[in-house]
Amino acid sequence: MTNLLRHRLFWPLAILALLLLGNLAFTPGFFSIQLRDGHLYGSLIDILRLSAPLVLVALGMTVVIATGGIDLSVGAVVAIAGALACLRISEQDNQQSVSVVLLAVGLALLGSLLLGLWNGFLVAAVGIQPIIATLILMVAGRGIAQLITGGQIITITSDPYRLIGAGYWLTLPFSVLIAVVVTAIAVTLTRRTALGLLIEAVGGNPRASRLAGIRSRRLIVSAYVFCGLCAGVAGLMISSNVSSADGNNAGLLIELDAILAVVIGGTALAGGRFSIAGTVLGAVIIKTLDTTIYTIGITPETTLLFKAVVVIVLCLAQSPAFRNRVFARRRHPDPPAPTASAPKLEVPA
Amino acid sequence: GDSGAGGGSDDKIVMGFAQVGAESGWRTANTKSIQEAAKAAGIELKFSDAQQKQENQIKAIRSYITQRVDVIAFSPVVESGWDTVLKEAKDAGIPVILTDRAVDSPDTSLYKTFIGSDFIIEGERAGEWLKKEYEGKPETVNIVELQGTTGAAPANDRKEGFAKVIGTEPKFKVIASQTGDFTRAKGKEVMDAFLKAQPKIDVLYAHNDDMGLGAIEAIEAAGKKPGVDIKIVTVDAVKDGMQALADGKINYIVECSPLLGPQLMDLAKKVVAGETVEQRVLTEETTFTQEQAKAALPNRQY
Amino acid sequence: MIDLGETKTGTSTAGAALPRLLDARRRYLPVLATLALLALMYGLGAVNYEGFSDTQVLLNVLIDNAFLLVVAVGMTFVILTGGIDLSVGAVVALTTMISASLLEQRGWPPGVVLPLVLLIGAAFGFAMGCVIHFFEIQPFIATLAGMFLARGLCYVISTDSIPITDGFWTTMAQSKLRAGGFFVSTSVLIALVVVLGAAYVLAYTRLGRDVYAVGGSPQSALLMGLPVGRTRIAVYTISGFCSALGGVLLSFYMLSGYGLHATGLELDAIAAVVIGGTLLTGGSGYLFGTVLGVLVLGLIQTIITFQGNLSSWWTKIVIGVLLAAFILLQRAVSRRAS
Amino acid sequence: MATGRAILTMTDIGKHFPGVVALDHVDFRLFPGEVHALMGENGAGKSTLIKVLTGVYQHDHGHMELDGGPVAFAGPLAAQQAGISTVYQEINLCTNLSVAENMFIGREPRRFGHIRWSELRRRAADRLRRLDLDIDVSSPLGAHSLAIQQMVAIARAIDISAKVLILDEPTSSLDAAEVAQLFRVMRQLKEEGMAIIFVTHFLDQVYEISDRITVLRNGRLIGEYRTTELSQLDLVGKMIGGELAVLEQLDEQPKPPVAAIEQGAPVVQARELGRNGSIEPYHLAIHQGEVVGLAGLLGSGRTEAARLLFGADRADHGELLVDGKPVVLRGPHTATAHHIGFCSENRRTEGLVEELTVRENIVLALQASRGWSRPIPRRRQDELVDRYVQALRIRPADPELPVRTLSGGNQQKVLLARWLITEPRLLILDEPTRGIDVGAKAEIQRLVVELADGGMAVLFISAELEEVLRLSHKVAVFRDRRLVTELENTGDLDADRVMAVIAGGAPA
Ligand SMILES: Nc1ncnc2c1ncn2[C@@H]1O[C@H](COP(=O)(O)OP(=O)(O)OP(=O)(O)O)[C@@H](O)[C@H]1O
Ligand SMILES: Nc1ncnc2c1ncn2[C@@H]1O[C@H](COP(=O)(O)OP(=O)(O)OP(=O)(O)O)[C@@H](O)[C@H]1O
Ligand SMILES: [Mg+2]
Ligand SMILES: [Mg+2]
Repeated sequence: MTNLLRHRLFWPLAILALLLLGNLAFTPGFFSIQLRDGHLYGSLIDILRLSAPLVLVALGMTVVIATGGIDLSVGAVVAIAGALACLRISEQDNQQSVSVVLLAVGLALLGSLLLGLWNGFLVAAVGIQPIIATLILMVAGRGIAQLITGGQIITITSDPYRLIGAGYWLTLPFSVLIAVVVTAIAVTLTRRTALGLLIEAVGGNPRASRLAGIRSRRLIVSAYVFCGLCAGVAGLMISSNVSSADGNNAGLLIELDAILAVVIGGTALAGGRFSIAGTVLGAVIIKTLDTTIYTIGITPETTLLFKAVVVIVLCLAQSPAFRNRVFARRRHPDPPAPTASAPKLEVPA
Repeated sequence: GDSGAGGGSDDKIVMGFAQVGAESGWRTANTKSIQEAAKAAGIELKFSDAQQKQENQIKAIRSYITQRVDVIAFSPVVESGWDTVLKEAKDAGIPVILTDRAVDSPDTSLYKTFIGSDFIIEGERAGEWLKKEYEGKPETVNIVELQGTTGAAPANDRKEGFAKVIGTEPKFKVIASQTGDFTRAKGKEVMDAFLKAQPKIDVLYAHNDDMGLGAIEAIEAAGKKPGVDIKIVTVDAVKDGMQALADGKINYIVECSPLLGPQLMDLAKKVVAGETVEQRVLTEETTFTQEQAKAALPNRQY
Repeated sequence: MIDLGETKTGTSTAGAALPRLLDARRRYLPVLATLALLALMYGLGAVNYEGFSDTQVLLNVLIDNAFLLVVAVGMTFVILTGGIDLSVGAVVALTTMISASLLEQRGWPPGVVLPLVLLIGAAFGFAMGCVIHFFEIQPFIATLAGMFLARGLCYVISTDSIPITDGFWTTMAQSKLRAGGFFVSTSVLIALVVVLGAAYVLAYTRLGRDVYAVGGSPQSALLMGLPVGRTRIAVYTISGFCSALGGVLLSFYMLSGYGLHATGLELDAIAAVVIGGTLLTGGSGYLFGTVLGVLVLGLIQTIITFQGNLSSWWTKIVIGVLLAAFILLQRAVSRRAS
Repeated sequence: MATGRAILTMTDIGKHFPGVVALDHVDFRLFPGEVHALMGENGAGKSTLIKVLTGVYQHDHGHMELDGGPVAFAGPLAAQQAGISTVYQEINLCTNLSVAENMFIGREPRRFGHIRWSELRRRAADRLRRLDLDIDVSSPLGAHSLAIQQMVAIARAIDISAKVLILDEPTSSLDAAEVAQLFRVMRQLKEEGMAIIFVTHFLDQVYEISDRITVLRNGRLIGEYRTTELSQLDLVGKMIGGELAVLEQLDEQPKPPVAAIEQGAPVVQARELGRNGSIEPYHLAIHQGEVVGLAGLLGSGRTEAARLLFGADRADHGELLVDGKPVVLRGPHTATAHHIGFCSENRRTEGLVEELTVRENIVLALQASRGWSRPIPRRRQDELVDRYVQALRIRPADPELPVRTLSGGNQQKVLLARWLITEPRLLILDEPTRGIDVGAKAEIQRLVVELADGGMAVLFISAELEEVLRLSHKVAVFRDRRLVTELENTGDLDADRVMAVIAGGAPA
């Protein structure tokens, strides 16, 4: 039992369960899943489908954060990828052609890759602080996306393209399948090869890693490239979901959600140890929270308050320091008085 | 008096225009209309984009004052908080024209005129259509509302106007109302949830076409027919929205026209020439039913 | 082998003098480079745009960014300890909102409202500092929750914007300090006083030095017997206070309270601090750098308005490009010199 | 000497960490005017006891009295205010601040709250000069070598006028001269009635300075003894609970003459290798099977010279040859590709990744040289790690613990293990035995000899001259950031002669 309680993912899972149960109280059919038109249909499926793009962006963000960086430009990359693909498709006569869509997707992914490379270059080769290096693309990228769409919404009617974000395959939302596959790739790459270890070392202590002979520059660049690609795929999903590219609003503020997901998942923003499972869980929690807000009828004016409360509760529940302070007080009537100067910093021997 | 027309006043009129941003296709069409109209009218346009920030708009206006343009026009991000900078403009003798949205300053001498739509009226029109549509049917009508960005003026006003009208009949019930941030993606996301949580939805009122279009996707995914199973009324009348209206997926659109460029340039010329103009100029706007949409669609520009 | 043989420890005093000089230069180098580049940018603007060289343009940059400057000062404290404060923009908005609603809807006197909102801001920061310190919650998350909370509170007060017509506020907003045909607003004066005060605190008081120590290494600071907890909580309190003061300045500037005021301000403030050469990991940076950072952002904005023919998207792209150019040059200059 | 009432008593102190009992019913007492040595193997619980005393950790049970009154400190600040001044084992100063500030932060000279900087710098320079250290006090601390940082930490601690002074391995990277200087100051403080707790792994130092010894083993108290009544052999016996004989053996081993080893091309050769402002161009050749020692004073440039060989710093002068062919080191990764290893003196900032486990830290360099795509199979990792956990006696012997929870000495062993498993052709060891207990130190020295016999070239840097002499075939002497001479380690080379060269006497 205590082992279970101490598991990293216990508290996030508990919160998720709580949120879902809360929904059930308001909407009796919340857990029901039906088969409709050959695909699964229900709130839980919705949550998964909505989480898919966020999961992707957060995955990329996890890797970047693990190297000790941060990527603010993911929202812009999301917008650019969607815009590139939709523009390309809208220019073709036959929008239903699979090859047209594949080409457009390839183009968008190539674009995202280059954007990731640019970020990586600024951070690793030039040595600019990640937050400011990616801020550049965050600002300019949004402009580029609008430039591509001409500030309008590009609407397309392409069933193959629709599949990415709104379609179903084997009764499951295709976007969820993509997210699962990318997650599996990320897990394999980081845990089956030595990439995970090297990334954690670089994020944990860059100087020591350099002296251990790790080529951290390449590693960091790859992390940003991966993040760019993930954001690109997410951008395709988001634009495909509504069959249109919105350079202005696609992926707006997704960087905050992604970072939040990473942190809820137990990865420290300072870099080092990371948890992919935690991140996925974090993303699902955030989207569940959104859905909860819509379903239980929180008014838009109080939405943010509700979010704030959930985030605070979530963090406090996860914080060992909080639990120690609260529970310790119960157990020992006379604790070694914790005062302002008694933080439990980890102090090496 | 507008005596101080400094700078390059010899031939061309110089107009400083401080746009809100480019947050939507509607806004982009608005910008384009103004730019094109300026060119056509032979007015030199200094344009700046505030990226949805009032601070930036104020900065831009202040910079136009130091650049001594002949006339300043801008679409206020919000109604409040313009007095200081407008007073500076007045002191510098530069006339100001408001477009698209009003400011709430009690001192109306701060600006010459205001041209634009009235969001409250738009909301009212949507409500009136609904009333007519359900005339004589006594059973309750369950309405869900997709609001614009929380706190944004069009969202506040369209909500208010709509509520005022339908509030007169108790059979209309807004059973869920949530922000969709004026975007398709959010519109779809929220509608998805509404469809699961609400057993019976009769009408969707969306504060703009884009959210309505997103919601249509959600409704279709739920196996329902938009426009039939759920009636949809939206505001804006952008091309995609008109198409959906023509296709019968939307039932009614209240127009909010972004094309106020030509009107604006006319006013600017008059103002600079010292002619008196009306304090409030409404843009020419209408509403669309399915038939009207089919007729209007071929020459819809935005 | 020539042997001077006068040292025991391996360093001669003469040998230490040169490095000392170089060292001092090296330490201020990034800031100096930023200053030089800023001047260069201004020069380019003056050459390219008519009326740009007008001193009032520079003063306008200050007028328009006084509130950002104050907020960035608070952010500098936080970042110097290695933290981050995402709530500043929301606290600014909340301050304008509370001020407006108390003044206009409740009719409270400004003499009460002003101290009250400053107190609320400081208390808000204090609370976040406590959560961060006692419960060991990452600053990013704690202040993100703070951001949601503050914005949420704004909407609870009202989703509309509330105009402020109070006499004191309008006087503050519209009174100008003139000198030789030029003017600045009172906000600029307040902001400069804040900057000077904060610079003094950082350089000449124990709190200031503790901020640097905690940023350098919280563990070491703790083991050196420094009041780590108190310092941490203090910086968030300062940041909260500065945000509230920034909010007051913004409400002077806008004469309104609105829940959507100052959206994204936190990023501007962070960007200003980091462009000014402060390390996000903490422990290194100067307040003067932050002032330069704010000026850089303001000047970029000014150039954009003077350019005057950029479409909305080109505006963004150009901002990005200018920012990139600036940072790359800054980097190149300081690298070349060290 | 210790008479009258104890100034500090700790009774029945217990402290456990998850899975480890670090202190198990330990008693400790300290009298005014004595130097009390706290002895024990790596991981015995010395540092933990100190941290419990100063409030860094809260003890599980037990009781502490300072000056007759019960105390329990909430943190180091409280302990400092109560008159306990401490130098912790890992140097805990802020490298981003200036030397002067590090000495006075928290108690800066002030007037009406205004810090008086010039006064502060003056005082700092003054205090350091008393320790015979003449450095620019306004330079950032991080620009200085570890040894200098250690001196600064000591200077800070002894300047706080306290009742109790705690020094946790203050001498681990100091040279004889600095140690002598430190002892002089300690004696003076003792005269003034201060009580001093002193932790070290150098037995000679214990016998030179201490009045009383407390021995810990595995978190348990073994006993408290008067130094004069406990022989060195007995002390070692009590610490490790057995006999130790490796040390003596090693001394006896005859070394093959340099000429015999230096045949053929050197493995690595530095030709006029130098770097502006840090080390003047130097020549050095290291052959297969050869151990080259570097000797010099604090800050003489040994570390700097070694870093150039590894590409940790970029050389801007001269060239480096590996197997007679010139190579350009573009960074440590090129060096590891040429089978050069470098174990840094600064294990905390340049060595370990504290969050990672012992196993991950050990395999890190090997993995880095193999590249990310060829992970070391888990079984092989466990094998390698187990071998070195055994060989170096890393305690606790659980490779899955985060390395940060290990004691200082054990962390050092982990760092060493990282490089040993890469089996490099040239291994550069910068202060590899820092903070390592007698037993393990002998083990490590034995390993170095073994590896050299097996054909590895070793560059050995240590503040302990005896150690250098015991191991190396050749000693390169540095002074003022310059290689002044190379000495062949034949039978007649002894510490005194090297010292003479270091101090600038006639080259031998
Ligand atoms: N923060 C911690 N978390 C878990 N275990 C710890 C922690 N600090 C110390 N330990 C364990 O406590 C034991 C005692 O460690 P301590 O640092 O006191 O040893 P030490 O006697 O100082 O050794 P050394 O001579 O190597 O410095 C070790 O087994 C160590 O692994
Ligand atoms: N007296 C000094 N004044 C200023 N800087 C010094 C002094 N001594 C050393 N340093 C700096 O310390 C750094 C390390 O010197 P280095 O490590 O080469 O010395 P070392 O011979 O290894 O001695 P140590 O025993 O201190 O490690 C160098 O960067 C040098 O600039
Ligand atoms: Mg220890
Ligand atoms: Mg050294």
